[in-house]
Amino acid sequence: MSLSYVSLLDLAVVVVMVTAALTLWRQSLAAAVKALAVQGVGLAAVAVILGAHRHDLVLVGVGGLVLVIKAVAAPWLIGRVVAHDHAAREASPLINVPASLVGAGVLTLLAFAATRDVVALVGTPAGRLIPFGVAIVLIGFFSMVVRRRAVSQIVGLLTIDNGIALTAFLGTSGVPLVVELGVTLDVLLAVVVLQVLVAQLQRHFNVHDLDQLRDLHD
Amino acid sequence: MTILFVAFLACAGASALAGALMPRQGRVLASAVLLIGASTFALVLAGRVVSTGSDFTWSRSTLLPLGGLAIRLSPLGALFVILSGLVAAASSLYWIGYAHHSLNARSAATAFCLFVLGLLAVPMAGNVTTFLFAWELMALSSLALVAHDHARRRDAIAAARWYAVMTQGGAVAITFSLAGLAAHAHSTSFVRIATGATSLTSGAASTFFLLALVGFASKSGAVPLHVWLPRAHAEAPGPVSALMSGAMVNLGIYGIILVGRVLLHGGEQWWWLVVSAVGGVTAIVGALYAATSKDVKRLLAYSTSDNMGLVMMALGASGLTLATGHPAVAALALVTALVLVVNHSLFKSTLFFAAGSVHAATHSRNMDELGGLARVMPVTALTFLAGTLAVSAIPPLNGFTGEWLLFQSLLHALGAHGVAATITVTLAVAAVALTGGLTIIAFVKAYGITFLGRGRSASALEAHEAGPTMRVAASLTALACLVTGVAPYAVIGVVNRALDNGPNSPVAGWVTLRLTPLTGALTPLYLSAALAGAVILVVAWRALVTRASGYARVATLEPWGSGRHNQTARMQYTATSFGEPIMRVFDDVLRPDHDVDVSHVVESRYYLEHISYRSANEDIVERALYRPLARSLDWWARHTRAIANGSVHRYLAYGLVALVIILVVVQ
Amino acid sequence: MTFRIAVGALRRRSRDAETFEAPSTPAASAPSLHGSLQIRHVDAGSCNGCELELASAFSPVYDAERYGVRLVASPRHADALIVTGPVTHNLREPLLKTLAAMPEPRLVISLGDCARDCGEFRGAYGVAGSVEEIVAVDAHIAGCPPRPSEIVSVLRTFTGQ
Amino acid sequence: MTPSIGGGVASALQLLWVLLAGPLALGLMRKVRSRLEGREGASVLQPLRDLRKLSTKQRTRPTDSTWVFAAAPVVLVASAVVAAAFSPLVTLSALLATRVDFVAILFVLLLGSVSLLLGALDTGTAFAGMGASRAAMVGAMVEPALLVAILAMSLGVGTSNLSRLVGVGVTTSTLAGPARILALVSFFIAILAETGRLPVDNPATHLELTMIHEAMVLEYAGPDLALVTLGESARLVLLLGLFANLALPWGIALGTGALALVGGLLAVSIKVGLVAVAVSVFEVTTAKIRLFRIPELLAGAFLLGVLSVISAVALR
Amino acid sequence: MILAILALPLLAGAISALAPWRRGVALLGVASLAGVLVLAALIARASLVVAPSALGGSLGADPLSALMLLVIGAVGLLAALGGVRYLDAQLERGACTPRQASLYAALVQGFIAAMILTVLARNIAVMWVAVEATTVVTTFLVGHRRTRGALEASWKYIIICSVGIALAFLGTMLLYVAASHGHGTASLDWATLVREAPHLNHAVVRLAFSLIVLGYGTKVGLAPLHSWLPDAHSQAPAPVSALMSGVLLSVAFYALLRCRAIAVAALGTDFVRTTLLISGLVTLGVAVTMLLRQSDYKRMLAYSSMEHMGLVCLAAAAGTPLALAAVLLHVVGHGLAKSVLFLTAGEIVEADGTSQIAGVSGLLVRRPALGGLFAVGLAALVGLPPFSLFASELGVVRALSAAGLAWVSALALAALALVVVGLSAPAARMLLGPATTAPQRASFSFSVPMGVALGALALLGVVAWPLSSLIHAGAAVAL
Repeated sequence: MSLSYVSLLDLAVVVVMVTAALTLWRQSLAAAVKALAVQGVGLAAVAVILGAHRHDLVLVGVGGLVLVIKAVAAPWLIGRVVAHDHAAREASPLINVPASLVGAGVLTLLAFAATRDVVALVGTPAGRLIPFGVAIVLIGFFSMVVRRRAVSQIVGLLTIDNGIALTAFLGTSGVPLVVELGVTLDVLLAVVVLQVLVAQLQRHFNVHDLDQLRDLHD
Repeated sequence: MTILFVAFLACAGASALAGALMPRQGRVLASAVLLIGASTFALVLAGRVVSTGSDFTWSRSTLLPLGGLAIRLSPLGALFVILSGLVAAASSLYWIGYAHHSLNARSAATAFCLFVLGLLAVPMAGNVTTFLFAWELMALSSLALVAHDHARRRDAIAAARWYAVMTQGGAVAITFSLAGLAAHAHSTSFVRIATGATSLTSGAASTFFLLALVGFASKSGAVPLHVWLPRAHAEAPGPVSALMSGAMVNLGIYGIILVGRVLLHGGEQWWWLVVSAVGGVTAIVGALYAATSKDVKRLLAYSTSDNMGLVMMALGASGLTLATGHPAVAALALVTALVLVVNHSLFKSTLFFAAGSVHAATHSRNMDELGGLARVMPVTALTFLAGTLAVSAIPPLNGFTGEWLLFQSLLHALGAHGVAATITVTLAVAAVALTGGLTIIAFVKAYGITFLGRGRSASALEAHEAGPTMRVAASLTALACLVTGVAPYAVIGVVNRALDNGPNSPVAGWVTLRLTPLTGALTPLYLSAALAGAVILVVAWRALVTRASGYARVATLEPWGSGRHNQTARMQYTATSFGEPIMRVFDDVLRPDHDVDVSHVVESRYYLEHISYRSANEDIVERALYRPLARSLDWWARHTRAIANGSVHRYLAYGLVALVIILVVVQ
Repeated sequence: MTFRIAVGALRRRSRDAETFEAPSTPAASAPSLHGSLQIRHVDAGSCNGCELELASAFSPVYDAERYGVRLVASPRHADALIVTGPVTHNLREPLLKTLAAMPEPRLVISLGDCARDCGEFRGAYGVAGSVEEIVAVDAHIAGCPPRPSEIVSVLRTFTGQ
Repeated sequence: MTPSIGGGVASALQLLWVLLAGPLALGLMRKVRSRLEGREGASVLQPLRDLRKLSTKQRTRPTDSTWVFAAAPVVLVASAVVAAAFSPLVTLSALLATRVDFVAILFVLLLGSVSLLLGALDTGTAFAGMGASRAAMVGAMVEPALLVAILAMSLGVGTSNLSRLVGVGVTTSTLAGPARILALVSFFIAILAETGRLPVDNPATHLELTMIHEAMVLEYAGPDLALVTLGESARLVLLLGLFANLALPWGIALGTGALALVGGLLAVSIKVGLVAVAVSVFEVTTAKIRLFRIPELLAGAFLLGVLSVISAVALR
Repeated sequence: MILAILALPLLAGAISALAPWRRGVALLGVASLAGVLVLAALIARASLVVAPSALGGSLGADPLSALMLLVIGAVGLLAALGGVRYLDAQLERGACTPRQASLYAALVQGFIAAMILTVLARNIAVMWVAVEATTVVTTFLVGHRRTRGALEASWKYIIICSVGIALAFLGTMLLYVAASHGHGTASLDWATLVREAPHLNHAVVRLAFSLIVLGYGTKVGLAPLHSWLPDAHSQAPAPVSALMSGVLLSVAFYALLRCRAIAVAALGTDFVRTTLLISGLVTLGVAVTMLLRQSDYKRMLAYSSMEHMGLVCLAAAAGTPLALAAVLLHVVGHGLAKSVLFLTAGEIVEADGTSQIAGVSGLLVRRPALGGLFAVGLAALVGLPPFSLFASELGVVRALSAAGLAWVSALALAALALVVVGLSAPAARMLLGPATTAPQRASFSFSVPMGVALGALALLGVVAWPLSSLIHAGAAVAL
């Protein structure tokens, strides 16, 4: 039981990690959104597995909430934007894909190095996976820096958020529900707002590439 | 005494309110009368402090958040309150008349009242918070007044900018110094700071002193921090210039004494060498630019710098001799410094009153366009003449005693051993002397070109005498110059009390000033009487021979112009030409820009169509120091624009880099 | 070397006073000058012959200064105005102005024949007239040009030395 | 020391002496100059004759002048005689001798200079303005040299009181230290410049453009001109007298006895006469320097003063 | 009371959103903010005795929170008054539809509510949620004018702030991780955390606090994630800029202060001090640099906000009672001054049609009221008396010197001097000089409230009593 719990948990976390890497890897925006959906599923799985392991129904419920919001609602919202976009590709990121992936690797190593104390403090099988959460945060951040498309940045932002959620799930015995609800709601609202903004930018000002948005500067 | 203080505060506050709320009609009159009241209360309060020799204290912790309001008027501070009060009362009186020309708007009236309040409050402050509050209030309100003429004069805008930046820079230095001292003493009270300062390390004390010096000396117009002063004092409206030059600059000196002598107990020898050297350079630079200036108020402003330089030399000599163990000389030099301050206040406010009247009457400050005003503005001219003689240290006006005391101080300070001291003091004497000569050039020019001869422009010819209150204010201060010149002990006595010199005053005597225990004596009273007697005798002789000659009437003849056909007023020497020899002598220092533009007639090179001559005499310090500084700041600002180049990726990258650094470092 | 020249100069003397006429009694109208005469010179259009002689009169040889006469720069300082040459149109006004600029009592002395009757230049287009025709003259020194000694003797009549 | 009758007599004597000796010194100097130029020259008494004549003439004033123009000659003379009355010329015990010092005398004289400058500017003519401008410049350059020289002399004695400065040479024979000699040379150059003598200014020039001092007084006539001349000459003998007494104090009266006063009078007259002759000889052998070389000359005088101060401190 | 102050704007917001647009909706907003201000005053009074709380202690107002409520209420009221004018102008010009006007009114109320929740929340995660909510709510406000620039600013705003605030959440979660494995009960309650702090794992708290400084620092406007600030402030409608600059930054800083207290309790002062010093100094440096040669006056005001936040950050680094009292006084003063300045700047833009400094001149003559308000506001902003920013800046400097950080106070003072260098040119350019058009009076509905605000600011700088005890009590809480 415990072995399968650990391996299931490992599997779910690896899914989240790999999808995070995928968002950096694939140039197609549609693919990135799909990866995000899968990531949401993975995250939900982590919550459910942990909840089941700790007999914490609230956590299982949170998993469900995550599934709905992050695996379904958010990707759907972003997907709508992508669908309207004719050339939905990240054609030329600021740093090319191989270099980005190397960068992501370095950041992952950094995450492992940086979270040694946290891992040591937590000391549970789940806790040992915390570095992945931090790594995902870094990768998401990194993709926001190097990707030119608005949608890519939204994906990156959600990736960061997922990374933090992962860290929270793994590191604590469950965040209070009210907090979790609030956080999730915030994320959803943020995605809605971002989606509306992207739509407006595309429709009214024909802005697709974020580097077109450089009117405000000193 | 509390009642006096409260009455002072109430009057000052009421005057500001009157300025802010009253309708145009009677606004200035009400404000000015209330200000005169406030000044009077402050004067009486300060007078009682000086006469009793005990501090007046008043504090409220509920006022001024985080620091509390604390008033502690010491006899020394009281001397400065008296000065500020006298100048403020005279300026307010002057303002009533001046307001017919300008300076009558709501904002200006309020600022004027707040300025006076600040001037009177600074020397009353008993803790750091109160001091800086009053100091900055003074700066802010005077800034508003300097910018007063902005809609008409571009120079006023430049002046306001320079003033804003320099005064804030100075305030920052002072704040650092006082905050540091307060932190060391665990109290903002000056009394506690003075006790606590004995345990300061030499380095810390020196740092605090030098920074305070930067701030205070800048307020007093010390080179190289003076560049704002000739602009601001010149651009400010008449009564404000008088307040700035007659009262505000004094507070810089007060600050140096407060920090250097009261809070830090005299400190080290080299501090005062620095003060002396700065004073010497200031005096010479100020006098040079005064001598070559053609704007009468700018000239007066540079002369303010010059005089503050002399004060600093005396202060330096005092500190120097105190540190080397010659308390008698130190006491004499300190008295000298304060006497110089008092004298300067009196004659400089007179001069600025008169110059303000000229400006109001002719709308010009360019002496090249003035002339002959003594005939149309006789009272103003007479007051300016009194100021001229006083600032030139000519007996029987008050500047003479100051100069004499300064010479005595420096002479006796040479007794202080040490090569550095000897050289500094010798150079100081030379600086004093050179400054004296240049001052005479400057003021003979100022009076001669502006008031004597014939009018050089229509505005000068159409000028009218200033209003009655303006004349009275200028006459009162001019009279004060004469009285304190004939009976300098009126000033020295107060200074002695303010310094708590006790029975062994370094200089005393109503009829004859005697130095004790040093040797030296002067009797301005008898000298003045002798001069007056001699003048009467000579006039009588002239009247006698004139009667005997049979030509009772003085023939009024056209000025001798070598018989040329048409001799015009424009052929007179101008301010520019009057100062030209000095400009040439000091060419290497002043580095003026000359621009001669000659165009010939087509037919022959020997005939000229017209010649235009321009000369700009920009402050060398401004050019050599501040221009490059401004350029480098500008360079920095231009090359850092890329920080915010508009790219959201770059912005996010800043965060990522910071995050990575955190992850790497925080382990 | 300059000093040696100076010492040499000490031995030289001006021409003896006896070679000139003794001072005659001054003109009746002349004011008492107490032995002091300051002169302002105006060249109203002279050929410069008179100027040379006038300069000679103050040279070390004739040395009019020893009798209390001095040339001055400002008419305000002068007791007498010496005018040379016929008065040209251009200098008519300056002449009048110079005279007007002198304090009372003042003398006008015309020097040379041209000053009296315009001499060679009478009727020339640039000439306004003789000095007498322009201003009242108190004394005249004749000659074309007058000798320095004559100039000195006339001046001596005014200083009384 | 309270003002005494003897002191009063002495002061009156000194006052009259400068008024009389001034014109005579001018005459003497002109005489010497004439003789050196190979001329007979005017009588030594000629300046007195000039003054007498001027006093009988009309006064004039330029059209737009004010009272300043008329007051300037009066103040010039008054300042000179006041300075003379309280200086140690004939005796060390003149009125107020202990209460008036070198600096005070200097500034009293300055009153005269300034009033003359203002009087010049009041005429409204180009020449007078030019003269005032140049005179002011020279004055500004002279003052440092003068004051430093005074400082140097005062250092050795510990006071700037003139009677003490002169008296220290009489009572002790420690007169001619290097400091004092340097200071006196500096002082002498300053006097030449201050009184408008060659090589700084040519008092006999007729050309307005080369004038310094003369240009300022071009507008004065009659009694006013007499006052100007009187004042100028009084200043000259006062300064020469001070120089002479500082350099060679012997013969000056210590008290105010009649005999002592007569002796002092003779002594100072002889000394000033000698110095005046010396100045005159010097003037003949030198040319006027260009206006803008004057600062160099005075800077030299100033340097001597500084050297003097340093040697005074170093040798103390 | 606690619930009322939270419910009031929420209710007003709901009404605004649902009811059809009429002018009363905007006035409702004013009424709601006036209510908030009154309630805040009542809460402040109560908090000095016993901190009022609600919902079983999950919401509560200690003096620190109460002070922030006052700031929110005061600045909010000014902004609501400005909002009425803004919407009037927009509707009149046809630049926005009634629907958008309603949305604006509702979002402003939501914004206020979110900020109130931030300061009332006792749970630091809830506090975080509320801060994040302000971001989401204000995005549309920033982009309300729907110009390309406004949308660009909104985008940068939400992206950068979301990332930053996410990092703060990571930090908060790490704190929670540390708390979960400490000695006591795992809790996100602030008071509990402070109490338990000495037992927390140092390494984790260090990491957490660093992330929190970086994260909340984003919303405070601290470098390096500050770049949204000038863009958003310059593009947002003036009342929104006023709210954001006047209170949002301070509210975010309040969150930082709360976390600082935990970190100090856990780690002692050294690490916290270093972190905040670096942050504050870099921010000051950037702000001052960008203030020199600034060409847009709204951006100028924005950078000035950064400068003030940097200063406040340095004071927090000093962390003495005097320093924290100065921080709180400064927050109040800056809120008032900056909101007046932004609202005035909005009026200037409205009048002259440009936010370029070069495009405005002679304001003091042309529009004496506007120019005067702007001038006085700037004077207050650079820390001149009698305005309270003088007292607080002096307090900061004194506290830094007393904390042995004299070099920091020297740098801070140098920065303040340079700020004057930077501000003097635009001020002279815009305010001074001859008038190009005839003088115009400003409407009383604008100048009176602004004048009152500046008057209050001056009063605060002279008379300590209305806020003094609250400030000192608040400082004691934050210690």
